[in-house]
Amino acid sequence: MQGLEKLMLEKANALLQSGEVDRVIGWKKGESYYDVSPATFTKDNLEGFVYNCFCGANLSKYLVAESKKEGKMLVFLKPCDTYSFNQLLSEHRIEKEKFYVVGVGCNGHLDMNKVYAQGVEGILSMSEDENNLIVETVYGQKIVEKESALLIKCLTCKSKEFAVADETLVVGEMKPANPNRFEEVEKLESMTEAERYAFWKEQLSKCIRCNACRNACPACTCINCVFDNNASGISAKANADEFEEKLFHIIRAYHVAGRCTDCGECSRVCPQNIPLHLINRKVIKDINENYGDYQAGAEVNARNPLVNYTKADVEAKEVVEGGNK
Amino acid sequence: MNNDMQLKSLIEMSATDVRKCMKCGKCSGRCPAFKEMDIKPHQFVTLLGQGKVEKLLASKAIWNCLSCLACVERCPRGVAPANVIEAVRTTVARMQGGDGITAEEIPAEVNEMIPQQLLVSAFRKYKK
Amino acid sequence: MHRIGVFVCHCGSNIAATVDVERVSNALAHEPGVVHSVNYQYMCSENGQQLIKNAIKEHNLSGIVVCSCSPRMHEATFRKTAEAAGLNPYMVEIANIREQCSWIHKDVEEATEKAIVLARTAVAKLTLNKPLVAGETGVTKRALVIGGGIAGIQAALDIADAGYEVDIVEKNPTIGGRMAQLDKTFPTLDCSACILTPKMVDCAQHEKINIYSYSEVDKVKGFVGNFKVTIKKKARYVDETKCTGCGVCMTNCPSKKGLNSFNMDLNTRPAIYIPFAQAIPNVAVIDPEQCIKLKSGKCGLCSMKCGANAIDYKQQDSFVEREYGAIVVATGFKPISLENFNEYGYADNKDVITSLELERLMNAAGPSKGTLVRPSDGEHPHVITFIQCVGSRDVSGCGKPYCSKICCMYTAKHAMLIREKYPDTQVNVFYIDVRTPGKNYDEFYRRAVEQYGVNYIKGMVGKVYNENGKLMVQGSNLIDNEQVTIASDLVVLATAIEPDPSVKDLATKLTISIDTNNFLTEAHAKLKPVECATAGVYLAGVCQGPKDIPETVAQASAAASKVIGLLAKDKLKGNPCVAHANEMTCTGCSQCAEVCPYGAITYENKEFRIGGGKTEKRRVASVNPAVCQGCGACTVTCPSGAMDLHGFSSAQILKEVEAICKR
Amino acid sequence: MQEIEKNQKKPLIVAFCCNWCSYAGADLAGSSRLSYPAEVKIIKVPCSCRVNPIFILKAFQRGADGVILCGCHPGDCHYSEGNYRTRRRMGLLFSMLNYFGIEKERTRIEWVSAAEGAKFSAVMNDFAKTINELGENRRLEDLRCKD
Amino acid sequence: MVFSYYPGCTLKNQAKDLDIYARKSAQALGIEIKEIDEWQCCGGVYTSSPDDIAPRLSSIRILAKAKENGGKLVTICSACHNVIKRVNDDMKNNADINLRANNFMQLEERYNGETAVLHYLEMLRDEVGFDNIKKAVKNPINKKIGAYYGCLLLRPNGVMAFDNPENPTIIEEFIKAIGGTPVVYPFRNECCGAYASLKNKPLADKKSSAVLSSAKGHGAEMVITACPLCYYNLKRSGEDLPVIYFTELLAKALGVDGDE
Repeated sequence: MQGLEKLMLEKANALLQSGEVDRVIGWKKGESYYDVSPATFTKDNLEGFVYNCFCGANLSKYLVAESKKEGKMLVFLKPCDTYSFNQLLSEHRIEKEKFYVVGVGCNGHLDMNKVYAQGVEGILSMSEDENNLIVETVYGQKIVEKESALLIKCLTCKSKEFAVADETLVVGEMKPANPNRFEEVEKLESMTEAERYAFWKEQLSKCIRCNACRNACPACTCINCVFDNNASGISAKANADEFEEKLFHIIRAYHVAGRCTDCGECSRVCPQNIPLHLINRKVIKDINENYGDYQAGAEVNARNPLVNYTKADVEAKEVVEGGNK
Repeated sequence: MNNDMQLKSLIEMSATDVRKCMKCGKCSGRCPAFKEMDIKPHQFVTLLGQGKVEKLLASKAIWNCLSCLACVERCPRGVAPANVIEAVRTTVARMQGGDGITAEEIPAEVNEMIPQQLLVSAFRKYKK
Repeated sequence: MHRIGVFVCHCGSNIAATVDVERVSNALAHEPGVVHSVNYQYMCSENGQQLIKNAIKEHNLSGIVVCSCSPRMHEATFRKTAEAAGLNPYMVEIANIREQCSWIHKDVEEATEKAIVLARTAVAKLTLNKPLVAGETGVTKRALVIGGGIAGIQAALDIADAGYEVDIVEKNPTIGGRMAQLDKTFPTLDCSACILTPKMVDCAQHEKINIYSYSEVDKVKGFVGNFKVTIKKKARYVDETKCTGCGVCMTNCPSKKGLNSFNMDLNTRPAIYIPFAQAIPNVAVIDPEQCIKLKSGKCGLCSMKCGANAIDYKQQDSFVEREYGAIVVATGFKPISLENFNEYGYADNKDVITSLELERLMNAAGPSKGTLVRPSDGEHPHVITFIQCVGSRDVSGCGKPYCSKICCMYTAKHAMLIREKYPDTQVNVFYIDVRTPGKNYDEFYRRAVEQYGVNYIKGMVGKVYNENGKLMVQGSNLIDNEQVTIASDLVVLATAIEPDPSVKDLATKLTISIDTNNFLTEAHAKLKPVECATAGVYLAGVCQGPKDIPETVAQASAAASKVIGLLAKDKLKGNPCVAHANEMTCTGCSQCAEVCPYGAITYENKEFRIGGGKTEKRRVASVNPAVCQGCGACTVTCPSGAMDLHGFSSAQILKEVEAICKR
Repeated sequence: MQEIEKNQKKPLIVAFCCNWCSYAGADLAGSSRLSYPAEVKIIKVPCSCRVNPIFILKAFQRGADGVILCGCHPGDCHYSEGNYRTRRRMGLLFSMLNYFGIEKERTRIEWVSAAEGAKFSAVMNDFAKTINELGENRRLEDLRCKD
Repeated sequence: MVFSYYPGCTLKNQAKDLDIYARKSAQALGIEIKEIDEWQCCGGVYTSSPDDIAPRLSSIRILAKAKENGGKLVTICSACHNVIKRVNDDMKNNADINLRANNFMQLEERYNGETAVLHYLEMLRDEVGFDNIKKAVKNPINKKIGAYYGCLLLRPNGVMAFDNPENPTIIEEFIKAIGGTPVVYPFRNECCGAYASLKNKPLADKKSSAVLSSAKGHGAEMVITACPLCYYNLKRSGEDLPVIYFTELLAKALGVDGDE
């Protein structure tokens, strides 16, 4: 990873120096190794630039705001992030001319909670090699296998292709994507209605309506979200009760249907660990099975299956019965 | 069984909607045993519609209907006259002494060619 | 502050018998926002409307709810009433307590409760209504008539005579339609050609009428007053402007095996042909399936012999786009296929024919030059048996559930004509019922029996089979309670008719609806028999339902008068219930434009103030209200809720949902 | 009908009908006196494609036991293609609702033309019967927003 | 290809030929027809009365067995085919009959009409293909042959779905495949007199001779049938036109009619 970080830093420096770009968006080091957050850098200030196994955040959404600014920006996108970038292009939320896209290789990023869960305490410092995270603790060195602490979204990685990139920086071979990302959805589908209901009731009752999912979602870029708009008839001033959460997640899933690239940010940022991605992924699976395979963001200006139709489309009943038990 | 109950049972056993009949007579126009029927196929439908149970049960045509279903096949209204005939026949056969055929009648009739199916079916059809 | 008036109609006893109207008006009086609530016997009557007008003025009402029949009946009436009293017509809501309540429920308690809920729902919606003003659009002063049969011809002539331009689109090489194939017409026995061909000639010569023969409607866009129609002119391989109709090509064509569809395939015709002597336009056409030149490249005889140099083997389909203010659909009918009726032996016996085939056999211009002969051997038939209701009134799935209406009369006509011309012929008619309502119709049928001695047998035929060269017709004689078998020489099937199959596609293009039998649906069975639910489209002839020539002509003239009335207007009021985008929340994502079927949504970059004296440019949607038809597809696609629909806003519908679900 | 009356609480059914076909079909059912249960309440929309999933969710939230959408037959839409869009949207929405455990019988789409009064009545009778057999929308009850 | 096979009582007695030649021909065509073990009577006649469950039970047993063994059941005797196919349709589409029959039978697995019931002729047409039969023919039957369908294969068409009930062609296609010339005559779907031959012989004779004279009148040299009852009635009608089971002719054409 260090090798890649070095290449990225060199690229950023070079492009800034040459005036090709005015700004850079990447990740910045915080208090500790795992405390990284998206940040912008300029020519004179590249301090704290980092790319390590905790840089799982999708930078695409930040570009909606950046696109409005003057000048050109260098953006580092992991394969899965590039789909979001394309989708935003399709929806006219960003302009391609404003960005220089460098695709960076990825072998999955880590969830610090999963590291803690392995009994890692009293952390002093960290480093990593290809397969392991090496943690120096007050109790001595601990080795955490990266495979064992991957983010949910990385466990079911959908693609290692760069949907868009002006150039790419990859060190070594990227591990292949997971072809079975619908497994968990299928498991839910095979349950009875009552079991599924119980599952979601339990999961969604954890929701505290913090809006983290909405704020992180690259498809949620409305100026004024319907949930904040009194005229919409569904705005939620406060959490009146449980249903509001269900309503929120159903409507949110519907609003991003056909536009969701399955980037998994919703689940990554959820403080309550609700598997929100399973809702969006169900819609993607239904679309694939009933209206033909479709990956949002794979191509710019591809027609979203929800604004498309064919005369031979199956009836709604068959969609319901085709997937769910 | 009184008349009403018998009528109800006949309607149920017929499993066909006699009110759909438009009295075109196509069933009787097609019937291959027409001349042997004292009550004609279209009349079975009409009589059931009118609730004339006694007249139906007194019919001799039930023993001459060939069950060829030609009347059912071409009815433009989706009515099944043969079902009505069979309902009447079954009802009669189920009554005391109502058998249309008895074992005693058979021996003289059997020749060496007669197929088993004919015997089985005839007894199923004509006897309790 | 809302000041809503509620008006509950008794509709005589139609509503009041099952709905306690008093209770409804009392209950509604207590609804928030309602300041006036009454009931009355007939709200749509002069007095009822006056009552509404007075109440609007007296109580200074901001909107009214009328609880009455379906809005499809009287919404327009009450909107006019409101407007007359100075209220915006879109501040009117109708609670449908007749069709959706009193007529389908028997229990007074239940019906009254439901009526109250429906009225409350209307009030709830009305609280969010906004006054709307309809835009105006111009009217293209030209009409399109689809189908060049007697219906299309009559409609076109009437419209053209009123001074408007008319285009006729006919899919066949000539106009004339089914009527051109008939020999005589009932109930007066006029020669069909004698009364039809002068009208065809009138069409050809009328300066306001333009005929697109051998053409089809390809695409239809636009709306009432402003239709844009693409017409496909099929390649006929003959230059219409040059062909003189001399017929030399026909006599010289070596390919003569193609079936003559004008003669119901009873004989053949050359690959290049003019359908019949009086065809309009009198121009030849090449059947590409039969033409040796088009199929193999060899031949070219017609081109060599054509003095006018009109043959063009390279001709392609071409397209023209024309604008129209109104459209008349007159696509006519065809006899049904008899594949499900093999008990009549049509497939196996040449001498079992349909009535339309008989028309050609009896026609002087037909394949037998008007001499009635058996198709099998050319002999004169001595016993002819007609079978009525072949495929009509059939709910078994083999035929059509409806009565084809014309068969009783034309069978009587055929029977009569045959007895008249060949008195030695025995004519039998198997019938279920003889249906002859109409002026001089029953008299006509009785003449067949009384004057001409036609043998009518009440009963249906079970089987027709060939025995030693005779057609044995076995059927019921219900009057005698007998089964009869009539040895016949010719059997004629009064075959059911159905709408021309082209109507299905056309209905989709015109967005008009068809019923389960593929007949086009009129706007109202009794009161709007020639209009469609889609404004500006009118119906004439059998495409709307079975009818004979007098009825068809009457309906065609009726459709024409509707078209003339429409074209006489300079401006049409549009529908104000159209979509609109909220620029403040629109993100410019373009999803709405992708679902708009009319292309009514465009995007522009606009400057917006974003506070602190700054502005930003944003891409936002805007709707062209003249083009938008108000379907609402965009409103659902819009993720940000920026797109909404006047008259059916999301907030209004949600309010209705809440009102219904309030327990 | 009798069965329905056995239940203490009558089910509540919201039917969204497009103006051009299904609403006219409902009118025809009315003028032909073809009855269907009073718990069916109709909301008129210009086209089935005007029905936002939010409307359906709101209905359930407010206590509806079944929601049915009626539109023109595919190919016959007054706006050419609205019902095709409805078919996709609702296919995905209904599937998602069922994925959350809401009984699939509670949501339905039917195509009813202006000429199909008998079908309209039959569909509503059947849907009401289904919803009645299913009983109250208990699965969503504790999720309801009580006013 | 393996099919469950239901011969029925008559094919074990009076109509042995129908059965034997069917087996030989199937073997020659590379199809395995496996007789259902411990089969019982099909019920003899179908009862159109929905209140009567008992006559349907034996057919259901046959169908349920076939379901266990691949789900495709082949029959030959027209009567058995008619009864079994119609009972199967009841089990598929009549919820009431289905419920009562299943409750009564207590099968290990409920039977809901899953088995596909094929007539031997349908098997030849749809599974083997008449083209393939044509190729397998060794001794073409060079004769004018009338197909006699009778009633039970064709009617009621809504359930039997065997062929166009007023203009069937499957046996004609079969005749062509084995090298014969089909003779289409109007009485090929008229009744032979059926059960009347027990009670009202003159009626049965009249109907049978009408069929045969119609065939003869249209030039047939022989008539083939799939039904033992029709065969019986036609044979004794007194007309001098040969009546043969279709399987016998098939075996002849395939050259497998001799004793091995």
